[in-house]
Amino acid sequence: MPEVTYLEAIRQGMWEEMERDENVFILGEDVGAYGGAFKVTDGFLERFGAQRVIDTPISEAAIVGAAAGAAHMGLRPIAEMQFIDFISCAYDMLTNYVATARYRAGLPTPMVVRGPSGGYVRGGPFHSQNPEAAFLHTPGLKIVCPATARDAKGLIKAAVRDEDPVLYFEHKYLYRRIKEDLPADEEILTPIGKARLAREGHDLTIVTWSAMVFKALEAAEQLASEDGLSVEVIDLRTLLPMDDQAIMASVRKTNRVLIAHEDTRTGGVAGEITARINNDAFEFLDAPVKRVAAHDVPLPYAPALEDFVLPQTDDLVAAARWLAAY
Amino acid sequence: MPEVTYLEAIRQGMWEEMERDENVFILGEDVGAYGGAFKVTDGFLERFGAQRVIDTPISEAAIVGAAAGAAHMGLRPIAEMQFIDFISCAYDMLTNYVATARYRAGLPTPMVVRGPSGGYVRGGPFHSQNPEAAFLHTPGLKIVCPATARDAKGLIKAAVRDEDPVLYFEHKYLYRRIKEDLPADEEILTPIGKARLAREGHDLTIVTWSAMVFKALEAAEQLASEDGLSVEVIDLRTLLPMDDQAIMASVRKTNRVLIAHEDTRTGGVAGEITARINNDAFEFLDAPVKRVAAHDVPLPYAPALEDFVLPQTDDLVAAARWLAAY
Amino acid sequence: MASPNSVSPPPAIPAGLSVEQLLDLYYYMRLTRSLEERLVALYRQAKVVGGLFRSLGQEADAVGSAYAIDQDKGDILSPLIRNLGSMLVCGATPVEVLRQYMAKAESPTHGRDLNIHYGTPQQGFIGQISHLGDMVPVMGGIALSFKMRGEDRVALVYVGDGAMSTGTFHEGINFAAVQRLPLVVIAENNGYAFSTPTAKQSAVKHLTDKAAAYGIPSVRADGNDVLAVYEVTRRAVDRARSGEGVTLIELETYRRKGHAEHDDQSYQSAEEMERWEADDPIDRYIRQLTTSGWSTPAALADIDRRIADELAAAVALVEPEAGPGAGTALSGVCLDPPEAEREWYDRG
Amino acid sequence: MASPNSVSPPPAIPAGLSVEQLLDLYYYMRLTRSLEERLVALYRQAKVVGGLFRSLGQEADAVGSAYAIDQDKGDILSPLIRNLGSMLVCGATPVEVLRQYMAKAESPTHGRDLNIHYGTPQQGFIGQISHLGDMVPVMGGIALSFKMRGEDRVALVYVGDGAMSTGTFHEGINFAAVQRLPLVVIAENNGYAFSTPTAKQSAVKHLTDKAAAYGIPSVRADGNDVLAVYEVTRRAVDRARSGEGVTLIELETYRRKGHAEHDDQSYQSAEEMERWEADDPIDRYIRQLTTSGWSTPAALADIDRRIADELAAAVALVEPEAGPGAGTALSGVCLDPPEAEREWYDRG
Ligand SMILES: Cc1ncc(C[n+]2csc(CCOP(=O)(O)OP(=O)(O)O)c2C)c(N)n1
Ligand SMILES: Cc1ncc(C[n+]2csc(CCOP(=O)(O)OP(=O)(O)O)c2C)c(N)n1
Ligand SMILES: [Mg+2]
Ligand SMILES: [Mg+2]
Repeated sequence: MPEVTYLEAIRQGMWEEMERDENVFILGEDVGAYGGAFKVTDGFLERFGAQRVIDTPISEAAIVGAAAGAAHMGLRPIAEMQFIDFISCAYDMLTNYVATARYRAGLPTPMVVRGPSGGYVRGGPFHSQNPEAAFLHTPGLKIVCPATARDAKGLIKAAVRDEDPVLYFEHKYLYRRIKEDLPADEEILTPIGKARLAREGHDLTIVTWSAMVFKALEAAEQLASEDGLSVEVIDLRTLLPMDDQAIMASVRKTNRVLIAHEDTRTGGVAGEITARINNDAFEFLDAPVKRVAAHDVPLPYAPALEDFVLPQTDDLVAAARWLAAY
Repeated sequence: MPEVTYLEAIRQGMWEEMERDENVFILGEDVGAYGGAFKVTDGFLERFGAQRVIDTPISEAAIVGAAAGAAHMGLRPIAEMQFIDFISCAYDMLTNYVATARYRAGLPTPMVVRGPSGGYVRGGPFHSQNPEAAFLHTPGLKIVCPATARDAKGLIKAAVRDEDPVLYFEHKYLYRRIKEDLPADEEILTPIGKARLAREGHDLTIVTWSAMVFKALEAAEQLASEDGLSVEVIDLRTLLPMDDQAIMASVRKTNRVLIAHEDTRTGGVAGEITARINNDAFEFLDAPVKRVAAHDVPLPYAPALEDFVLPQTDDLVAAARWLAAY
Repeated sequence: MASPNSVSPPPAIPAGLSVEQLLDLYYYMRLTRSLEERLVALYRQAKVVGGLFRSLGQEADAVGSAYAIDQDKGDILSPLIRNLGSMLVCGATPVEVLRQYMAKAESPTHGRDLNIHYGTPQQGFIGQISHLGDMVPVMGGIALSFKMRGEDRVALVYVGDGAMSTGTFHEGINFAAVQRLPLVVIAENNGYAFSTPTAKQSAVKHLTDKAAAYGIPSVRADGNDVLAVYEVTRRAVDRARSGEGVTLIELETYRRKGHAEHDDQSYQSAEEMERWEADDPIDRYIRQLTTSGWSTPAALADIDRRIADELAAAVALVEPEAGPGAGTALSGVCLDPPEAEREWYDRG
Repeated sequence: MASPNSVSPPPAIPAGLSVEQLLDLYYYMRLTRSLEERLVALYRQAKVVGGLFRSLGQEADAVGSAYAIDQDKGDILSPLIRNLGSMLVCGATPVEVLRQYMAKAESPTHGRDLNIHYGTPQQGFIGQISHLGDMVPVMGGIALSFKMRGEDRVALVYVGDGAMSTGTFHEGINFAAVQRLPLVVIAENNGYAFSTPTAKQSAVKHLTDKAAAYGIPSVRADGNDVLAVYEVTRRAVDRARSGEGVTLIELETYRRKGHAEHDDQSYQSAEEMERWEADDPIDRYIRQLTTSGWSTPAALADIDRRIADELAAAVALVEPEAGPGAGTALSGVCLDPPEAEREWYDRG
């Protein structure tokens, strides 16, 4: 089986969908001639032509708005944000227009907005953001955050086929660092709304997603060998709608939960998960639900600062030890 | 003492600050000649002149951006969003430019963005929003949500004097429905970051803010007379920074918490509060932290639908009974 | 040589219109006004849920422009709050509009979004949202779909003098211009954005000055002259259909009522109001129709009666209808899941 | 009559500049280029944190325009990523810039925001953020403060050909125009926005065409001619100072390096690159200075040496410096509280 990077998996997923369905098209800044700032759409212009791979002006609101209009007409746009940080410029369009269209006016809006998110790359406050929390309280949107190459492919394909708008937040730290054997002849589709059990365990659960999954797995490994702790790792994959069942099943088993995310703590997605666990599985908690997240500051680029502000494997280990000892 | 409405209290607060400090000025759509869509700035143009009461084009990002630039220079702008729903058009400017200015570049940005928020007025999906959650995960912003006329006045004055950007979300349902005796000669300043004990109790705590405070008080009254329950109501007043101490003190006392907010449940502010309680006062919980919030849909305007989607006093009573019986 | 007593034949009808079409235009303008007047009465009786927005004095702008698109070809427009007339031309019915304003269960949005915020591509018009400017990129996307599929269709979007100050207007029209999309943009210059006069929105002399920024042609017309409006729009629609891209049209008109029904209009001068009242687009059109001989007062009165009957029937039908049931609020946020979760404390 | 053998005196210096000022302009252009070249070397040695952005070929644009504001009067500008030269003119030092690019503790942002993203009103330039267009309304606000206080000051903001497509550019320039603020807007047309040619950003022929949309005057100049740049900017600054409002200036130039150092520029043709290389703004200015007799090769070589020494000293000073300590990351998000909370699991 060919080794495929996370980035190549996204590329393949979009490519296959564009081959399968002529309604699928791509629009964004520098996605055509240049193949995207990270080369995720490299070769697409040559294969699919300028009608289906559209280089746009620097206009995120127009990119998203035009995608929505096209989606109403039955097309399947994939809109790229050059860095996901720029999705904030389309915040109004996404939350007010796109998310509400079906509900308020019966307008189906099947579209994907994707782009590189996340830190650990010395990108500073404007090239490292994790915008999940910004859209979590918007009914009508779906949010996916793949961690593996397999899911990167499976979720972009599922997102393109979904009948509703999907925000697809890929992690740029993983682009070329993650490699997996992916069968060339299998059609990979990862269902939206289903978490993945990334590691089984019985002492403690880490609920997380995206790049943080790998830190959780590292921490689990270290905790197993150094502390004899059996840590379960849940890779949520989809944040909206959230897979409550998978979370609660693990909580009922381990009775201790750590929620880890890369975004700042206050107002981050972990709060929502904590509330759901309180609601659905409070009786099963032997310890408080705890969070490991970035410190509440804009993300600095100096290595020592970024490393300090963002959660690291050591932080997960320390937090898990505290929780296991509770 | 003169009876003052919630709206008049905001007006007075701004008026006093403009009298006190010539650096304070107002900008927004229709704030001058018309006195604001809700007449909050009625009479300001006549008193303070067109230099300090600026009618702007329909450009929320420019309003907020210009406020920030002026604030860097030592002015104290108060930017009005005609309805707070339109703050989404300035989301990028607020989260990326304004919130980070001091941290990343040492640029002080003392400014206020205020506007009418909230539902219960048949305003539909675009004139009823509660945008607290959208800004809660943005370090660098402060968020205040007054419930009483006294706090409406005290918090707008404190917001104007704060050295950092403050989002001031006033509730349009309260504008003319709330009246209080406010002394004309006392300078009212409500400290940002401090909750208010709206009602003392020992069986159960309702943590809430803004218009929901009154529903919580109604529910508490009903629960006292019908069930003999003693319900404590915490009016948070400020959401960012959050008054953890006040919340935890109440949780330690009552051991049962209901968090109530008008915004949709998923991704709403209650999640954050739940996580904080888990973190700081888990041992004191005799029951899960529970949420009462709007259903996860855009807000419809038809009365029966709006009433169903938004939390009502009855919902609080039912939830509190459940929690008390837990 | 004709005898001095002979009646001269009516002048040729402009813009290639037939007499039936001329009466169509009259019908839609009058229907718009009469329907709004009905709504005012219902509003005063507190039977309207939410604000009421009038287009008094702007009926020619809305109707004439909408009449210029070709619904048989599948053209689509995006109305604003003053474009009730455009929607009626596209086939919106008084019953739908009354149901919307009265928040009835069978209203197009089932009680979800207010007033005339509704529409789908199938109806020929798209439901606007309140956030001004946002419909410009969206209609660009609809026009993009026409271009990508090689369809013979045109999109038309309205934007107010005030809404042209928004970033989304700029991004949307620029995107459409650079992609040469089949889009017509109609700037409705009615003098005000709420209380703000056009001169405080922008330092331009004419809104058409904005076209230069996007490299597109523009044209200005008297927005109270329904035939002129039809004609300029028709040319822009034809131009779009033939692949020549975006046109910006400015229609000069006046908002004779307040921003919404509650607005006291204190900022509009009596002189200004009177001047524009004297230029009422319907009165003017009646004069044009009757003096030219294209129609007669009696024929127009017939239409008025037809409309009165139609509206009376519509109100009678809609008024007693029920509002939507509370539980219906949860359906259809997404196709899957089909229903939002019921909150745990829900009674019933 | 002068004898045919006598040396004719140097032509009058344009724009009222003195010889010292001419050499100033040379100094800043050369300093910009040499500093960037140093940075490239450091980047290749992996001593730079984050990307490296060049302004090769655009030094005249940055330096000439910044030189036209009056810092003594308190004018303030907002640079973009290609305006290192503007910042140097305003008093930014190579030491500061090196510290920023190498993420040192004593850098202006203390390791928080990258590259040349720094500045305060006191320094005469404002720290930009990445989100394109956002600085336009912000600088409008700074200009508004000048106007409100009756100060004699001017604000200047740069915007790229690409960034002009953003909604914030539109909202910001329109706001400033309608308020007649003392703001100069410089559109740097360097042919590309990342890989996207200007023709794909907008259907206009010239970026100056956009001024009409805001009712403001515009002027276009050769961005590689430092004196021409100085002159047009100076006129716009004077105009702003005298209360006449916003001017849009288009500077035609070319981005000779990639968007950032890693960009392979495959989309730029060799022919185009060569043509613009032949028009290098520094070479051209050297020729102008020496053939006109305003300066001599020796005097310019002196300046080059001075710069080389200055840069060597700066690099020697900055290279060994330490980065910021981890704990410093928590301070100064707000004035109160002065520190963000430490997370509960924090080691140490
Ligand atoms: C982005 C945004 N900001 C503010 C508003 C509030 N608002 C609603 S209508 C209006 C005035 C619109 O004026 P114009 O575009 O000229 O349209 P007109 O009402 O004159 O037809 C304003 C400010 C809004 N709907 N959207
Ligand atoms: C709102 C926004 N969208 C996208 C980007 C990513 N981006 C950074 S620079 C750039 C190109 C800028 O081009 P231009 O404005 O012409 O400036 P130049 O680099 O040519 O000086 C892009 C697309 C951004 N910084 N901000
Ligand atoms: Mg208007
Ligand atoms: Mg450029």
